[in-house]
Amino acid sequence: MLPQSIRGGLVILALILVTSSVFGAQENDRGRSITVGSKNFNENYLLAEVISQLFEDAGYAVDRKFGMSGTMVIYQALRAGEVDVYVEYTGTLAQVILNYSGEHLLDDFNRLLAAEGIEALQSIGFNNSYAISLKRELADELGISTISELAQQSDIEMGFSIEFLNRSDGWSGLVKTYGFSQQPTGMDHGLAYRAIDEGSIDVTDAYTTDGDLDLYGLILLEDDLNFFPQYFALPLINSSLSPQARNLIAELSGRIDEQRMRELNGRVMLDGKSFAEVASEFLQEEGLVERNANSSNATMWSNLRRNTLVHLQLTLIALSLGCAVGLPVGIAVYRYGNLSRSIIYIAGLMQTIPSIALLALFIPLFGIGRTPAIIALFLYSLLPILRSTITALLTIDPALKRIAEALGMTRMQQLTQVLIPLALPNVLSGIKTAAIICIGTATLAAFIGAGGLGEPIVTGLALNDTSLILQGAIPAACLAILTELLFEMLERVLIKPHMLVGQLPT
Amino acid sequence: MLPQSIRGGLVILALILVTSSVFGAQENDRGRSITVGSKNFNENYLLAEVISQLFEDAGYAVDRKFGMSGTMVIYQALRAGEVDVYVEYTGTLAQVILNYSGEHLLDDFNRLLAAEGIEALQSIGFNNSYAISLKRELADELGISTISELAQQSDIEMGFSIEFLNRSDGWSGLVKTYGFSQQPTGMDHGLAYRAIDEGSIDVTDAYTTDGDLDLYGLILLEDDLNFFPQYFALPLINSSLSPQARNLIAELSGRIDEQRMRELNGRVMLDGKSFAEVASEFLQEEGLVERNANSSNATMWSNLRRNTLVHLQLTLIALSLGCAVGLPVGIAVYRYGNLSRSIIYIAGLMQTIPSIALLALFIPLFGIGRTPAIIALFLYSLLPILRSTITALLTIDPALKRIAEALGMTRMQQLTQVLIPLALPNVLSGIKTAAIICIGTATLAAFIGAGGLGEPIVTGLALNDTSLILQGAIPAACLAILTELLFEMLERVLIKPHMLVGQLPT
Amino acid sequence: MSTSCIHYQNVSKSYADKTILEGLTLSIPANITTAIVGESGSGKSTLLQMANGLVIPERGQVAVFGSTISRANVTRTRLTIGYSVQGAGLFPHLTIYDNITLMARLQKWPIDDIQSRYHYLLTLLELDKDLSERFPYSLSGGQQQRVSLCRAMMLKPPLLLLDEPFSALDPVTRDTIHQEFLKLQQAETRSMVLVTHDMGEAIKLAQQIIVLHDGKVEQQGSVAEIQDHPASEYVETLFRLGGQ
Amino acid sequence: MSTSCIHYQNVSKSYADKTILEGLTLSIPANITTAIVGESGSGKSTLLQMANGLVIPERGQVAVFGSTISRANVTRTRLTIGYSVQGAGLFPHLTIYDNITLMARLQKWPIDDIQSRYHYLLTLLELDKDLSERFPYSLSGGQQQRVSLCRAMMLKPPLLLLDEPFSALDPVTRDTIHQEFLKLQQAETRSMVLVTHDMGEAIKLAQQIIVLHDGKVEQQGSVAEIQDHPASEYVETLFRLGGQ
Ligand SMILES: Nc1ncnc2c1ncn2[C@@H]1O[C@H](COP(=O)(O)OP(=O)(O)OP(=O)(O)O)[C@@H](O)[C@H]1O
Ligand SMILES: Nc1ncnc2c1ncn2[C@@H]1O[C@H](COP(=O)(O)OP(=O)(O)OP(=O)(O)O)[C@@H](O)[C@H]1O
Ligand SMILES: [Mg+2]
Ligand SMILES: [Mg+2]
Repeated sequence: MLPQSIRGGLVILALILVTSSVFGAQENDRGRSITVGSKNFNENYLLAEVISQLFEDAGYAVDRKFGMSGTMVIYQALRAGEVDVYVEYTGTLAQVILNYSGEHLLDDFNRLLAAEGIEALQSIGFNNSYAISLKRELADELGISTISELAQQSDIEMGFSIEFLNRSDGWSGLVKTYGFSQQPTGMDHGLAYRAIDEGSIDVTDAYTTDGDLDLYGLILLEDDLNFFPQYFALPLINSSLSPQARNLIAELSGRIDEQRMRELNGRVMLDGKSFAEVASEFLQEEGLVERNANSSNATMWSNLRRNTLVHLQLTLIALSLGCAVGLPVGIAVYRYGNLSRSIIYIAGLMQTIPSIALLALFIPLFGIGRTPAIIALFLYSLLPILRSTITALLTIDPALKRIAEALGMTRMQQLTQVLIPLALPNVLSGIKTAAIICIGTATLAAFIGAGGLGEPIVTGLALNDTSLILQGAIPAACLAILTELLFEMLERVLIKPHMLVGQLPT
Repeated sequence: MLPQSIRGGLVILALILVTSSVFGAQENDRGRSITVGSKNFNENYLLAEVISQLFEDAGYAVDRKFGMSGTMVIYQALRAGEVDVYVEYTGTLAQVILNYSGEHLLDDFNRLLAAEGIEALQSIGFNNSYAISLKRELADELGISTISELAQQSDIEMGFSIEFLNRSDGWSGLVKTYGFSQQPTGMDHGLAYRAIDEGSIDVTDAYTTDGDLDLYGLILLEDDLNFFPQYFALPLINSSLSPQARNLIAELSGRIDEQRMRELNGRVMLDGKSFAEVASEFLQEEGLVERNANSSNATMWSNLRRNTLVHLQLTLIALSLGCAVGLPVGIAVYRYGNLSRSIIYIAGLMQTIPSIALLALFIPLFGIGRTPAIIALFLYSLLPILRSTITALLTIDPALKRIAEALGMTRMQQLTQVLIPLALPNVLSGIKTAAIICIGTATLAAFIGAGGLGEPIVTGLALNDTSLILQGAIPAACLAILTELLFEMLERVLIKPHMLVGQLPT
Repeated sequence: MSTSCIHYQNVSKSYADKTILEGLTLSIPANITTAIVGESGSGKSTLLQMANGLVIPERGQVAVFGSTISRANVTRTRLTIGYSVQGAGLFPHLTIYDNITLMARLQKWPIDDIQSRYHYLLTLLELDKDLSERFPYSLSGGQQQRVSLCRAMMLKPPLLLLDEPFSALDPVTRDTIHQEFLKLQQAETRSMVLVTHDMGEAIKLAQQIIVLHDGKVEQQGSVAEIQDHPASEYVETLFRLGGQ
Repeated sequence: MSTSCIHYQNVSKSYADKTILEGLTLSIPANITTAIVGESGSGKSTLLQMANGLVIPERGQVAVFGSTISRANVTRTRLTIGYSVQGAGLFPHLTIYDNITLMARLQKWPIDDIQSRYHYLLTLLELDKDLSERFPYSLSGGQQQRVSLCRAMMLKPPLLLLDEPFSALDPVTRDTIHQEFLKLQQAETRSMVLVTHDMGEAIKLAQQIIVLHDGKVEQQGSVAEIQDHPASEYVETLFRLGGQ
């Protein structure tokens, strides 16, 4: 697998850039359409997918804006109406968004949110807060089930995540509330479970809905002094949402307790299922949608279709532009020689700008979304088309060029009747190369919210979800092969077979 | 400028990926060579550059591994001997690295570090810790200069960064120590200064060495109860470093106080100077290196040369491989027709894999550094070469092919004497396109620590330092134009002018 | 000389160090057939290509039907000139039908006119209708040459420049076509310049003969004049060895 | 017939629906010059190209100097055959010198041998030494044709297949070269097959003549035989119209 740091970098890049599509102007007002947002961690992805499928089942068109980074980003998107609904946690809502320290009462929240045009709905049920976990056997052995009891144990090795150690609602508060005297070690959260498994520590911090608690045979101690703040999951919605839409979301209220959420998270983390699959399973198990064996597949296929169409659209428009500019400019360079040679240099320069940098540089000029993506792709397709056109024209048998002149053809007629048909094989070869480069580079367009097959790839890289990566990579590869075949057909139509043979038929 | 989120994404991607070059096996044992590391924020970059230039002035070859993300990453690199020296902060050293809560005494640190083969040197002088800042006029008006005095003020608007609000050594601790009663608002650190400037808040958190305090006319309040932990900057070195090297670094001990560091940071942040420039200015001002007007330029030029050479090397090797494989395979496909046509499809597939993904996918196979970069570039260069070779061979006048046969040439002779020379113009055009694509894509190689002109681009994107970006982009563009010119010369040598003319001379 | 179809006024042409034609002044009369004969490499093809602007003389001017060839009028002028190139030079990507009718179609001739002219030409040049849809590479040398001639004659140009048009034909086919051409000359007046190495052909088809030698016009005159009073030993040898 | 340089055994060749040759059996004697004459498009070039494996017959076999042509030996066989193609077919990227000497250099001839053979051939074919460094595009039609002939003769092949080698030459040059070829025939025995439309040339250079008509051999015999006893009306017409 990838070293952690690189994977991390890709994750963050992907999420942030995908996120940024929020800022792009996007038309989502087609009929009954709804935009569901999610934060960039598994549980939130899964809940957003559940809501999305619920809406899709009710006939809505759903625009998924998943994986936004940071509470403020997604909250602002909700305020701006770019997201219609997402799942927030009461603790975060109170501290980060509302800067409110009172009790977590829905009505109080809604009073504060009203001015923003936002509404919080009934909690989904579970409380995803910090917790203290240890092996079930150890708990049984020591006979403890609450944190207070743990604080009495002297011979206990504690290992906590750095974050937990540093937060005031983490270790320091815990010490004050429960009077711990043990010295904990700091370690990476991911490593802590393994450390517990190996026996090098006995106790660590956890979230109440961690999907892998069961895997490691861990139980959570009761927070008997109610120290940990509450993080109940609740949907935040745009106040303008229709009653039907609210009712749909309200179907979820109280449906998922910690145990159930742990189990659902586990299906994703441990069983390697996709969010779409688990969401669909959940909705069926709860009887919220018709049992339909293909529903998750259907979502996948519809995503696939949409992504592929967008990808095709990006590529086709860019390639058409590339041809529309590259071919005439190539012809002009051929005709007027060194005068316009600098054009090739410029096209070459464009090619040296790394695609990410180019896309990034375009943002101040063209914003985010399809336009800059298409412009970038167009620039990349230009050079192969331009150059192959020029060379192909230059290498045409000069005797034939002279005859075309001698017959009294105008320059335009020479071009259309003789030069272009004779240059066609080599020009097509350049366009083919440009097309394949476009298909490849278009996957990067997802970074600036242009969609396409890069979307699952980018998300897949972010979540380290190979099946998601393949959902982008395989269709992209198929597109490439299809393009080859298409061009072969085009060649067969446009070019007489004897013009393109290794050996003449004898 | 770029939207914050994208810029942030690029910064993080760049830094993390550049960082990862630490993991790559790199030979840095050429004579007196030293590797200087830095973390990914301005001050640390600047100090690392100061140390680098100090070494270079003393005749060392310096390998800069700048912009590593995260303390653990750079510390591990130091332990592994992949970095010889970097600047750490006592607070971080104690809490994050050593998990040590005693007093910050150099001897204590070194006792703990000894086992790791690491040594901490004397502090550079300044303490970069949290501080509370407000406008000088306001402070004068209220007549306060300590935090205790601030806590007495009731009519004060406080806005703190989210991180500060959440850290135990931030707001919560401050409240406990000083007994604040005011309610602060959370906001982005970058926005807080502007908010103060506009008067919407009065007080915010700051670092004692922030370069833009002066710009906003802010002063720092004295931490009279010594609440904030100390973050003195000190060089951490590999114990195996030679006495001369230690002495060089020791030159810095106590040289920079908070005021001086603020001012140096300001030169980078406010005056838009490069790290190299400011470092060189500083060393000259301190008389640590000979006054030399060109020294910063010299560094820039030597970096430029090195990066350009690496870039050229990557491109040349990849392109040579591309030719070495593409040309014979192209010939084989031409000869054996549909049998090997699938090879084009495969080459096309390679092209559809986004370059970042390809580079990332290569890490488990080929590790990090030049090898995977070259392989990726090679794969990208393959398609244009392959395809142009095939088409060029197919479009040769069949009459000439028959005559070559009729003369009794062997297949090899037909190739070398007739087919290749006649296909050359179009093949060269494909190789040219491949070369330009290589030069462009090679800038991405910096992401996996392969160096080249992508290095300043990536770092520049990360630091939002346009001059740095241009230090990569301009030479890359020049390389592209040079390549064009080179190929034109090559064409002139290899191809008779009458084989490549729009119009025959009459 | 009443009217001339091509008039060369003090024309010079050289390649690198080698002079091909120097200060040549020459009028080719209109409405008759003129044969240009002479040594291989003496500049016959060059002379023809000056008339349709493919070769531009370094000095001097060339006028076709009285108007001097310039960049501005060359394309228009070429439409009035049928040119059959030495070595056929058919467009490899076009069928025989398309090769022959290309210019007529570009000139937007009515399809019926194109068809009838096309079939007339095929018959005239003894070509099989089966060739229509084939491509040039599949034709024999003599067939290609005749297709090239059809292409030159398609637009019924008032001036025909034919560069060794029958060299690849067997005597029987060649004779048949000769007869047709003679009939054609009687039916319609047309200017024709014919480069040939076949002295018999020159005598049979042409009314005037120009003998080119060493970059100069060695002799110009009617067939009888040249046969009866060869101006030099070269002219005499040429016709003797040419079997006439 | 003592030895034959080419033997066609029951050879058939057709393109699509059109049969060019059917069940043709024919021996071309070695060590003499044989002329193949006949209508344009009758299959003369096809016949020549079967001898060097460029055209592969659907049925039947072709043997050169007694050994049947197969994929395995075709490249070797071709080295013993000098082939001059109808329409020159020079390599555009090579100079005249390189075009002519290419195969000798590939065969690693000593440079002195190459040089002397090269200059001998230039003289033989009345070509100027100045052409050496020029490229084919800059040569006149007749010059290109002669260069092609030089290339065919470079390796001193025991068998020469010449497809209308002199068609683009003026009578004077042609006659000079004819004389040289006749001298050559007396100096060294060599098998030569000559496709020509010039009956005078056939009679002058060849000892045997083959008349091809309608995909069949109309007559094969010595020059005298054919002139005195034409087997059919076609043969008679051919020679009459060919001026002989
Ligand atoms: N690829 C092909 N497809 C169809 N017909 C072909 C093809 N190649 C040759 N032919 C036909 O085969 C016949 C014989 O061609 P060939 O070139 O041998 O004639 P030739 O006797 O050399 O004629 P010429 O004197 O005109 O050179 C011609 O009628 C020609 O049209
Ligand atoms: N581009 C060129 N560079 C140098 N010499 C050239 C060029 N083009 C033509 N020539 C020379 O000009 C001369 C005249 O050529 P041209 O083709 O007019 O001869 P021609 O009389 O038609 O000969 P042929 O009967 O062989 O066709 C030839 O000697 C040829 O070598
Ligand atoms: Mg000529
Ligand atoms: Mg032939």
